[in-house]
Amino acid sequence: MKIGVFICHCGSNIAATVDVKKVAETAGRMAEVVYATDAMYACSEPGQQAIEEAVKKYALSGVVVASCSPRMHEATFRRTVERAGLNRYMFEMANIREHVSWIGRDQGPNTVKAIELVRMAVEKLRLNRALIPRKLPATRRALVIGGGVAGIQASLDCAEAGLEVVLVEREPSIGGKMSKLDKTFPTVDCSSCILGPRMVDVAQHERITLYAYSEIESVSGYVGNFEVVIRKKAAYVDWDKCTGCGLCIEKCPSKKNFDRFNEGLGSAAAINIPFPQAIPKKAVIRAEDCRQFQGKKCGICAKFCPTGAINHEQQDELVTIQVGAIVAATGYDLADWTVYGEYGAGRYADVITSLQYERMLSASGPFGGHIKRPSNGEEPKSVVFIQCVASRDPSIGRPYCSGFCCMYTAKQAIMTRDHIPDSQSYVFYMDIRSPGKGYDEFTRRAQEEYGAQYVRGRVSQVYPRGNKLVVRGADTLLGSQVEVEADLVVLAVGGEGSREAAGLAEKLRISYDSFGFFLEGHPKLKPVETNTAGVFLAGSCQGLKDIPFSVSQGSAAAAKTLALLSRDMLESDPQTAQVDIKRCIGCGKCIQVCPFQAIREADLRGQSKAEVLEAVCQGCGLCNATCPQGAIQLSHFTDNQVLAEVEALLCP
Amino acid sequence: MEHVQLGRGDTDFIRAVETESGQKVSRCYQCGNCTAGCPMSFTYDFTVSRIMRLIQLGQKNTVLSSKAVWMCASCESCSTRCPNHIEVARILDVCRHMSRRAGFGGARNVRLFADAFLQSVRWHGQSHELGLMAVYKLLSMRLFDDLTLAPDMLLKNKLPFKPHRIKGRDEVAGIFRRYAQGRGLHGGGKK
Amino acid sequence: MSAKTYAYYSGCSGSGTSKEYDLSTRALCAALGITLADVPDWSCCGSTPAHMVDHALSAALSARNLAQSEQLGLDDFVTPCPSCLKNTHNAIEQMRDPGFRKEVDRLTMRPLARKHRAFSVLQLIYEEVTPEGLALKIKKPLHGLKLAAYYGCLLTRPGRSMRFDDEENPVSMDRLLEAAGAGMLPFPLKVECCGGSFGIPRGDVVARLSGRILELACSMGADALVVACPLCQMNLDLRQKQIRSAVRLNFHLPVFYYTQLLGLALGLPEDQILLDKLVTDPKPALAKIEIIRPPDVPAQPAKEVPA
Amino acid sequence: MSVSSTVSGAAAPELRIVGFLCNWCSYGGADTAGVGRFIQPTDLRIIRLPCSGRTNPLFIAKALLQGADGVLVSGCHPRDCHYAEGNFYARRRLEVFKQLLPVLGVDPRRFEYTWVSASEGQRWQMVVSKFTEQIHSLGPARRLPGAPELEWLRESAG
Amino acid sequence: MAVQEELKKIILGLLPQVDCVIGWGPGPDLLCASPYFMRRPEEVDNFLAGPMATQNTALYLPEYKGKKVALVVKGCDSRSVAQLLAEKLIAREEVRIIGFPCAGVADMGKIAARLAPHGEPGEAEKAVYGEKELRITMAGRELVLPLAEIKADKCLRCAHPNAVFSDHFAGEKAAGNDDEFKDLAALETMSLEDRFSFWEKEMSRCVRCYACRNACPLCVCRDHCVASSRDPHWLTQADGVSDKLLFQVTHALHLAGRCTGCGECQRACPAGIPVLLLKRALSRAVEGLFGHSAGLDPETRPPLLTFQVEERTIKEKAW
Repeated sequence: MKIGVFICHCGSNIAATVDVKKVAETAGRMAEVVYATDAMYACSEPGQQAIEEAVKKYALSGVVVASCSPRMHEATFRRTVERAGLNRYMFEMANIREHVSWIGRDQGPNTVKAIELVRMAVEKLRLNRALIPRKLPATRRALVIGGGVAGIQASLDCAEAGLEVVLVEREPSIGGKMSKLDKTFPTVDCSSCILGPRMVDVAQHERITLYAYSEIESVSGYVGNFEVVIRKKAAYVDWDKCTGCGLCIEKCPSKKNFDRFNEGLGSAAAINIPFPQAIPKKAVIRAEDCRQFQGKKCGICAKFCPTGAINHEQQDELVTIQVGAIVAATGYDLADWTVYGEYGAGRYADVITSLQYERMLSASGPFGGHIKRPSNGEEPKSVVFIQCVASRDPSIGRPYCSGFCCMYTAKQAIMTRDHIPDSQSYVFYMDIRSPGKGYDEFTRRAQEEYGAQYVRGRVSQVYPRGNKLVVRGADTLLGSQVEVEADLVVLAVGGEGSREAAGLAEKLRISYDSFGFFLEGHPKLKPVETNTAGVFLAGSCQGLKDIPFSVSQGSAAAAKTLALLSRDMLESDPQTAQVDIKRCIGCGKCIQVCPFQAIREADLRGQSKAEVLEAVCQGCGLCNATCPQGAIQLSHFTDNQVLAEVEALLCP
Repeated sequence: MEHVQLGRGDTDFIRAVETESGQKVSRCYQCGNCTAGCPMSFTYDFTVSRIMRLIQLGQKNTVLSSKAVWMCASCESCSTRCPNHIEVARILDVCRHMSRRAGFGGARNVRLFADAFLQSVRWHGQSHELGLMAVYKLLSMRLFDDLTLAPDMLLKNKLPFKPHRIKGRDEVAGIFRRYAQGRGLHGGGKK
Repeated sequence: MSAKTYAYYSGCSGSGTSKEYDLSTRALCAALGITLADVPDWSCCGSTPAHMVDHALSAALSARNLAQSEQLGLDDFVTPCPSCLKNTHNAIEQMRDPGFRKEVDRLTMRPLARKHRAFSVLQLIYEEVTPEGLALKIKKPLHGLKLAAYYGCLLTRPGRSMRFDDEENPVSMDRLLEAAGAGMLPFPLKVECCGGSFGIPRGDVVARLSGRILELACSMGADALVVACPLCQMNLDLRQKQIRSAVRLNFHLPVFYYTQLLGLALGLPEDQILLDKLVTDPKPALAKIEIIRPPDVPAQPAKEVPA
Repeated sequence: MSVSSTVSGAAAPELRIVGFLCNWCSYGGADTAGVGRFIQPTDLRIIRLPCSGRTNPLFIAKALLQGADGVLVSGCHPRDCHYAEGNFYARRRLEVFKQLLPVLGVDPRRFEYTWVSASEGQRWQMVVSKFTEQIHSLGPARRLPGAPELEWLRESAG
Repeated sequence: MAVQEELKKIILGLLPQVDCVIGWGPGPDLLCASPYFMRRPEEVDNFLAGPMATQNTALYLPEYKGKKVALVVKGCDSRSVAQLLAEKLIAREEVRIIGFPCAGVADMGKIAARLAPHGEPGEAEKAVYGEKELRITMAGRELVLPLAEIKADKCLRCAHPNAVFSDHFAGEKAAGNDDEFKDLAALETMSLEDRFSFWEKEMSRCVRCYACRNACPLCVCRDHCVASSRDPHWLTQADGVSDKLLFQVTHALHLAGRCTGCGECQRACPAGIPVLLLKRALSRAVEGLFGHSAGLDPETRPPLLTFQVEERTIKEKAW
């Protein structure tokens, strides 16, 4: 092997505390090194050109660059050596900036350390092998999970670009949280007026197949070739026949049920269409509310249905589809605010959540757009908003800022004065977080034009006195306790990942955090990708977001999906596990531990052997560390390559 | 209040409060929940959250000479509702210990009552309410407060005239003695 | 029900201002089959003043009582008084820190040998007897009586340390009294502070804080308050007259210990529950108890209670 | 005496500390520490692995029996593994391995494993500083016959 | 011996159903048996069971994969079988297990030491294992060795003298002892420094014959051992203690959570190196951390091939 070594000065970033020349000089004497030099900026265009020229001039078969972190520029230099005609894996990096020059002040030890890191890289490179990505065909169809605004956007963008899209929504209608909102900030335009047309587009698009009231049963396969089983939950209504006329709802005798869409304000019939603009506009029977299913004689809906769509015998149905990429857009749920005993833990009717307030404000909501106290139906004159409920509260395990509550609270304070001109709103806040176009101005308007009284401090207790609620808080700017008698208290409850997110993440094999949010591939550079190839994220399932941000992410995830499926064949990362068939004794330990089910048992002339599904293998190397005889090796990180690095340090 | 020189805060004081209370004061983000729920706030010169802020800035003298640290009733509202799980009441306790050790007056009557109470325990092993009241009244010169209660209490036979003296009162007195002796050696809480 | 014996610590007020609490607790426990053994020659826990002065001193005073309880060979230490409970509890918790324990041992010169647990008599009855078990033993149900249970600030808070009932909305006393037939009001100020030990040095504080509690209970139509803390009882009952004049409101609200009312419902005699020790006259409230007689039992002659 | 002392003069002689870091979290954490210029002792040499689950305890055994004075393994925090489960397996295997060391006569403090995320630059600085201090307090490890000596670097550093 | 005869009956009954029955038969000398493979009824006559039946019959099982075999097992042998089953290295339907109460096997080293003044074990003219003692006639003299004094160490601490599971069982179940890891405790009375020197000295005798590995019933790599492979290349061929000890650590780590403590590695070592100790250390660690003892349940997943999200027993370093 002929190795070339390039030691980067990185201007003075490295050269100030590492004797770069000496490192290069020493590297020149290392095994199989035929050329070693230093470079001012190895990653600059002349720097890369110099590497390319050296490869050709000295007929190098491998290159070591000692510069910054491989997490920074490994990809850059791999492309460089590839341009020079080498396989991109015939390249190693020694990190002498982040791990040497930036963390040590003395040139002496720094230089020794740099030399050793270069030696380790050289020793590893000597064992590197050319790796060639495998090509695999891809299904040009995308699955979008979740029909909120992010999922709708992703579906429409993909479909517009010519991709087949399957959209799965667990609720009877798409629309998500946005469909429950009355107005949107900071423009105060009507939520359903701007979302409605998009929902209709989904329903009418020839390339979008919508499975509403459905869930993901299982996911198998890998990027380009996922196989997904969808469970269509029994609606007990034949949707092909249902016209959405609503006669059944009118006639249903079981009317006093929990109204999910209206967040428990008002009540719903056992057979229901959640809201007038629902897509699809089809009825669903909730078995737990239906008299027929409770063993009572009923069947009134069936009797009145003009199309004979009611079917109490309907069963869940499983549908299997093939897709090439998956966008998860499962949104969020409100955190459990009933843990707050000091706010009544749900015991006081006039303490409600912000989402309930949205339904109250909505003209299509249970109160017809009138603000009323749930306890007695009176119009409240004094409304207290408490922000940061289940947000920024480590004591209940919700340390993060939910991000959108400051803005929707300002909107709700504005709407309150709009609905009830002689009302007074009080907003208890800790900080106002309003970094968005027109956002801060909006919170000012709430105060200046709509007279909302903002009080800087948390609320310690809410309790009833007479038919009022006493709210005891602090005004920390004033340095005093404050008390206000409220008719209605609205809690700006923060969000958390959808309660079903963890289960879905397990099926998709993507990571999630303790709050139920999916983990993106990189917090800055891969915000809509995951570490499972072919699975992308959009909207609040990755972390809480407002509408414009969710829509942007929907488009971003669509762009990623389109880029992935723009080719007929996909390349897979060749840094995967490889089985040495001769050495494998078929003990199956690797199969047991593989987190991705990327290894299976295969029969080789009557003997059982491990077989790696290269497209599924993510290259973690757990199997490699598990196999006692080392018959399964992770390419580019084989035992011998790691041992070479260890020995480079310990043995001359 | 004097203007505060930010760079001149007493960091030893911050550290001492943290070690003796076992709490991390930098966790306080000034939401004001402690203040909001504090039943004694109306008697304070600084609200609880301001005391926390003063500690964060190392304002030792202001904190230790404040009325607030003496008027806290240890009701635990602040600790219970602190979103950051800070045992605020314990921090106030610790400040009171420091205030006493450093010889700040604090709320005189509160301090005198505590002294009288402990004196009673020291003498008898148990607290003797009537004797305690007498001592407190002498110390505080508030001879006629609560006199209206006496008839009720006497009528209901709730105030034994003679203190109950336990057998182990020497042992209890020993605890106080060793405490007084060792006071220079330890900080009252965790070392 | 467990046949266990518990080390019982009545606390100083039990032999003075809250004699009725101590006696009714003992009588109630006996009637419910709970065996209490007095901690021999116990001393004061130091109450709030001790931990206002120093945590190690406070813990040492409690540790001495735990050491005394070891003479009984018992690990479970119960007390009716929340303030004593809090100090004992804190002592046990803080002594998990070896440095702190060493200092306490230096003060007491009696290192503890056993692993102690401390809890309130209320917790004991609630968890061991349970409201269901209690209901079976009720002889004179408290039907017709509308009560507000007031727990005080120390009994359940903070929840992460006291580990009993709900820290914001405790229900144990409510459930027990309901089992005894009383009607319980959803009293929102269950855990608000009454002013505690500030009664003597700062009567104004108590007037304001206890006043708010009395006022709300009255406005909700309570016949009486029920408490589990000697200090609360003293502030709310003994000082009620002072409070009335301070807040210029005219309420007469008897303040019972829950043990007295449960004792009454179990049919315990007056000399065991000592209702006459209450300063605010309880008779108008007690008169509201509707006597529902089983049809086949002839009515008892009224007026048994000696005046 | 190691070479670094001859180069740097005053500082304590460097000891041989090997780090096995997962690419996604801890290696990133070490990078973050570098970007933040969090000064650290220079003894540690980092080997980059994809995942802490790739760490065969035998890499550590090999290092410790053949001349390393200390070995540090660091991965993603439990639940945050890039590969979902790798660090869970690593935790068990590394803990079991650590308990073997005293039986071999190797001070178990010569090997530690921990979790550092890509954002925890300061934590990384703290871990490296404390671990290096720990190894220095234990001094150079005894070498077995057949294990290489450390004089060789003198030549290369010239 | 009644048990031996009962076992023979069971073996005879099973022979028609299986390809082979593995037990023990006459060995190289009178004191020690050899593994014995019975296929025909007449071979059953020479079957032996008792203190001389030291070898672990499970060693041969993986080779018989695909065939039906019956195995006579001591308690320790049965644990190896259970472990092989737990790892799905053999199929349950292919093995029949014949258990019996094991009273412990003899340690040839201990016997040799007792006989040393009189001669070599091979020179024994007659040897009879009784209930409590071994009677050896050598050079015309009868020597009586109490069994308790010549029993293998592993038998003195054996918790499972009976097969942990079996299809057939001969005789009455025997009582076991508690294993308190006293052997490790003894090692641990030494300082760390001395332990290091101890291994240095012990391993210097190693001749790299790999008899330890070959005797291990759970060493499933067999012909593919990393000790002799170039890719991966873990060990050099250099004759240094460090490579020799690294091999022992390798073997021990490969067995972590799997080793049943049958002790065949140590028995097989011609240099008398206490190689079992390292495996015992790992067994103790695994037992302490995960409450797992290998080879007790054919259904349990080995603890290092699984995990828990919260490991309550692992106390991580607090930095």
